[in-house]
Amino acid sequence: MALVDKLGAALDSSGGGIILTSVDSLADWARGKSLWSMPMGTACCAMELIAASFSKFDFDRHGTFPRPDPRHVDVMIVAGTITRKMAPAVQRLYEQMADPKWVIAMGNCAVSGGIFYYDSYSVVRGVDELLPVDVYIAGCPPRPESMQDAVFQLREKIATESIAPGKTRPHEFLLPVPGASSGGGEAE
Amino acid sequence: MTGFVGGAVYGLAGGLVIAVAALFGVWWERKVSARIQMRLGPTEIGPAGLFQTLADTIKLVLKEDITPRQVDRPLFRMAPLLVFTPIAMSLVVIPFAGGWVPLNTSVGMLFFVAVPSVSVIGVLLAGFSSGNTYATLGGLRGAAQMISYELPRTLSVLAMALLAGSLAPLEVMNRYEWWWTPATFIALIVYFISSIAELNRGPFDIPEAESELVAGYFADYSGIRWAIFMMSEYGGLVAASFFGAAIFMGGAQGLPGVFGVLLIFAKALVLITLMMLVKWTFPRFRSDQLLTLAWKVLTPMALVQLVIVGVILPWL
Amino acid sequence: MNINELREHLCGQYPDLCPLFSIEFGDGVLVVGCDKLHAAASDLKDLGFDRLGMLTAVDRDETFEMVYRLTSRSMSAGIFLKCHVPRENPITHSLNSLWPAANWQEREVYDLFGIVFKGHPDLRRILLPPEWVGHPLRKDYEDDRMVRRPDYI
Amino acid sequence: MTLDIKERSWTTGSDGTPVEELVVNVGPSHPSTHGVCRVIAHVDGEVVTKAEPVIGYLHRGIEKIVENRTYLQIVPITDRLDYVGSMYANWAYCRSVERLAGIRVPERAEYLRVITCELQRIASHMMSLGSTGADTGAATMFIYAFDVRERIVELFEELCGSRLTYNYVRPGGVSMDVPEGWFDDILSWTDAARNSISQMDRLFFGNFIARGRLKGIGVLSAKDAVGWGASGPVARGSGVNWDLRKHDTYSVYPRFDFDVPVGSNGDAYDRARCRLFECYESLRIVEQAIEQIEPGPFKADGIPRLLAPRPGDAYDHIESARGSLGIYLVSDGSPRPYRMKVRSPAFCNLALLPLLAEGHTLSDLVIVLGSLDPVFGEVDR
Amino acid sequence: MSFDAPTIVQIILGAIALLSAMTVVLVREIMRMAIGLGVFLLSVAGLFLLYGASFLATSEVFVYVGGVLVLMLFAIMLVQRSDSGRAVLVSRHDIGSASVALGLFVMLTVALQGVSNRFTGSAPESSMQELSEVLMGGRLVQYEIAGLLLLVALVAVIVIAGGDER
Repeated sequence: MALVDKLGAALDSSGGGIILTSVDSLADWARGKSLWSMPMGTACCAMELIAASFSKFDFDRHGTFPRPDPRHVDVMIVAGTITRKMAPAVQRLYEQMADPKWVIAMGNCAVSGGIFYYDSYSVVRGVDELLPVDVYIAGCPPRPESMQDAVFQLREKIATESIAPGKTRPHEFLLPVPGASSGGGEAE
Repeated sequence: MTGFVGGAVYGLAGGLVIAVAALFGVWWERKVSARIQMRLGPTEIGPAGLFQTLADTIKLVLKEDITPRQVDRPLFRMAPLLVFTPIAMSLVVIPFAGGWVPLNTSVGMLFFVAVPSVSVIGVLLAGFSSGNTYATLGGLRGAAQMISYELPRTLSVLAMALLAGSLAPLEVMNRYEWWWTPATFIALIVYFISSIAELNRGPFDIPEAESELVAGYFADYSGIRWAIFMMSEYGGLVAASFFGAAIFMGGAQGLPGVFGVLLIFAKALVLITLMMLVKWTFPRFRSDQLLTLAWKVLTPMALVQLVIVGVILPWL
Repeated sequence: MNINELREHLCGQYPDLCPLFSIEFGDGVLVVGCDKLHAAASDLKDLGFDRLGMLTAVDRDETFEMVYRLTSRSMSAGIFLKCHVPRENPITHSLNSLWPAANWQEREVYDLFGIVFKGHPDLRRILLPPEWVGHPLRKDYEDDRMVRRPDYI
Repeated sequence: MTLDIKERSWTTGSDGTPVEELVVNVGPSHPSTHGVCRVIAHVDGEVVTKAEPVIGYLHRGIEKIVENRTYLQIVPITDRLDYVGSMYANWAYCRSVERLAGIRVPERAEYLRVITCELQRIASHMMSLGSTGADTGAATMFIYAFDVRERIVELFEELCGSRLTYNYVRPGGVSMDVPEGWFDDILSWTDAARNSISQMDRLFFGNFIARGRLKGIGVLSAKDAVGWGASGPVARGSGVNWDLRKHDTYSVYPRFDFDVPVGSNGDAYDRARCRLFECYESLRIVEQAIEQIEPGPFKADGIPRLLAPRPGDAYDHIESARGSLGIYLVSDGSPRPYRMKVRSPAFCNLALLPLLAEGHTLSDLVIVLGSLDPVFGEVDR
Repeated sequence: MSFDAPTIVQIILGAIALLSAMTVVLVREIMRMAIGLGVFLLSVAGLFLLYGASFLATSEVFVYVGGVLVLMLFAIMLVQRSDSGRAVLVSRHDIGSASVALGLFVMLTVALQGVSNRFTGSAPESSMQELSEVLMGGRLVQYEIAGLLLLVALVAVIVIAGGDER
């Protein structure tokens, strides 16, 4: 358990509601605005992922820049087909990331296996068989703009999180999200 | 006891200065590199994305601090501090304004080149204790590099000491005359290159070579410990630039008070920006090319500069 | 060099290979017995086919058809060399000594078809993990994890 | 092979004494493996004594999948083979199908194929040159190269609506004619492209550090290049003058005036320079093709939706950005191919890695791998 | 003796020096031993600084910590093997070395008995100046000869070490 979780638990149990709320909003602001990504680019989508952080699309504007080291990043972007041979490596890299961590499944292959869903003996049908995925982007491959949208969606998801374990925060979503009520309180 | 309290206050203030300088430095680096690469860089938070690095820092502080199982725990935890502390200490001898320096010692220049060399131990320890092949290689490369570049760096500073007849940075700055810069231009170049190498920045970022060793000696650090490594890199950048501005370029000399501070700041900013331009333009050296450069090019250059100064000196 | 010139050239140099030569889809095909494959390949190499372009196998029910595509830079021509390996005991000779290019391609055929190459220096699985069971490009390969596509065409 | 390897091992040195060596695992997810390659490098100090590439991390079983697809349905799957240059696999596959089914392609379609594929060659080489820069630590070079690539990608998007997986070349022709003004767009861009490429040339290859990093690294002799089946810029960098467009010519290539850049030393520098000069040649071809192209049908008439060629096998190859890309198709008379084999140039080129990397430092291993320019969609299939 | 700031610092630094010296002697793990040595050298440098010998302190940091110790660490890292655990130092000469150290300590204490009273607590500020005047002035010849000797030794070491290669 990370130190910050302990702090969150202590604040939560001591009833320091106001302090917890302000720490939470600071934490969510910082986490949402500085989503460093681990480009887990395996196939075609990796090309669009590269394009996303270069001149024309420039993800650095949103504070998202790629770092190859899993220890330094917040979000793993799985871009491309994951095969059975690759799966242990992906899982290990995910485990090496420091909490809090998120996963974006980019492209149909990472979402479901895509064009290789049928008849393939070696493709993992969706990276969610291996990791908890936060945002899915469809497309084969998705355009860099969809990646941008995924970062914004992830920010909204982060805005509902609290540093106290098991708590969520109220958040007004830009678009209706199924299953996510805007009320705060205990997560189920 | 007042000296003590003053020291403590100065220490805290120095730490704060480094933190702020690092925040600004990272932001500036991201902006400069973005402009070189036809991008915008951070724009979203604050004016021109100025608070982007603040968000990054808060996030890093709040992140889980992983200590992997295979590491040597005490050494692993000690290493970032061993890198950071010497670099923070080296700030005390830099004259930030005309007539004022935090610690006015007669061996200030020697102090400045000697104390940061202790951070090599931190680099080696980080590489060793991580128990990871990338980190081990990065640590070894870093140590070899930093030891090699200490010599030309010291020699280049020595040329200025010889010219000014003093090892106290404040004295050197006060005695500065405009023709010193052209006369010691070689020393400035040697100092500039070897400072970049000493800080493990591109094109000398061999210990952390992203395309080879992923992140090198700090590959296994996360959260705040990694932030300390980054902070020492940018703190070192700031220290090296201010020292270079003060010693080789006259620093705050010529303008009184606050204007002097602004002057030295501007000169240091020029050096910092130059370092960033170099980093984002050049490819990385290979370790053997790096050592060749240190021993076969920079060291002889520094010696030539010493001879030049020695020839000039009797005419003064 | 067009295909008829190639045939004449081949027949002139190596009369014993001549009857095995045929033309399919505009390409020369030479079908030999697998025991003579190495010798035939060596002859063709001497003839000027200096590159082993492609090496693969096709599952033909009772046998595996080994297909070698040789190309010649000097003649600007290509030729197929084929032989049939029995399915029960799929062992054939490696061409690694003639062309090192066969090294990885034979490993791939071993991996996906299970054909063993005698004389190969390092015959291991290359594409699939070593603990994989079966050889997927065989027509009778079964895998529970494989979802067959619904047959709507 | 599991992910865990023993990090230290003992071998015998050249003088018979036991030498302890470090085993460095590079990949499968590593910033400079250009995908999901893994190299197990045995290093003595910094010098690589043995480098063993482990591939197959992107093996999706395409050759099995296509056995259950109709001939037309396979075209989009070939896009995913070489995802840096999707047009080539489209074209090579279509040529094989056309040979098998005896389809004649209209002239305009051939020209359109040449134009798109030559643009694709520039795009693909830009990726390769850029990553050569990134491998040596010059990230800015990568971004400049990608900027040129981005413009080509936009042109393709105008043409067929997709940025990466084009599905443009179809059996019998191409999927659609060019939009209005597309040729003018290209012609107004070519000069800017020449400028950008020569700017990159000066920025990167003019730099003494880059020369020092690339020259003499991974030297491949012409004999080895032929024997190991290397093709494309990897073979040409070693002085093997072998370009299918010129020497085993196909399509309308004989009508164009272009040169084949050939290196002499066979090191990483020559390979990269070959790629750079090929970009200029491709621009020349594109300009000539646009000059020569005439209106007409862009697709052969009377091609059934469900192709069922007569039984037999056919092989055809084209010069892709990575070398000779061949597709071997076996038909049994049904609407689905009985077997398809992709002769992938990157696979054959990558086999050279152990040979080339030995004796160089770990930093050079990355450069050698980059100079072979593997695309793992094609290597692993 | 009054407990003013310098005295407290002196005591603290002395304690650190003593503790780290004991670490060097008692710890069996070679890496931690080297770190202990580093801390010892740094605290001694701190003591020098406290007594006003700033040049000596800086030189100590420069030469011993930045140079010698780093080379030691370098060597340790190169020979260290992970499959046999961390490199551990085993000595069979504990008692012998302890007695030698004790003897040295007693000898130094006796020898320095008379000198310690002459300490004024701080060196003159211009210690740099005087040092350079001594080295570059009256004792220049001796200084140069010593330097030449060291150079010859260095060359000899290189020749001996690299002699049997090829």
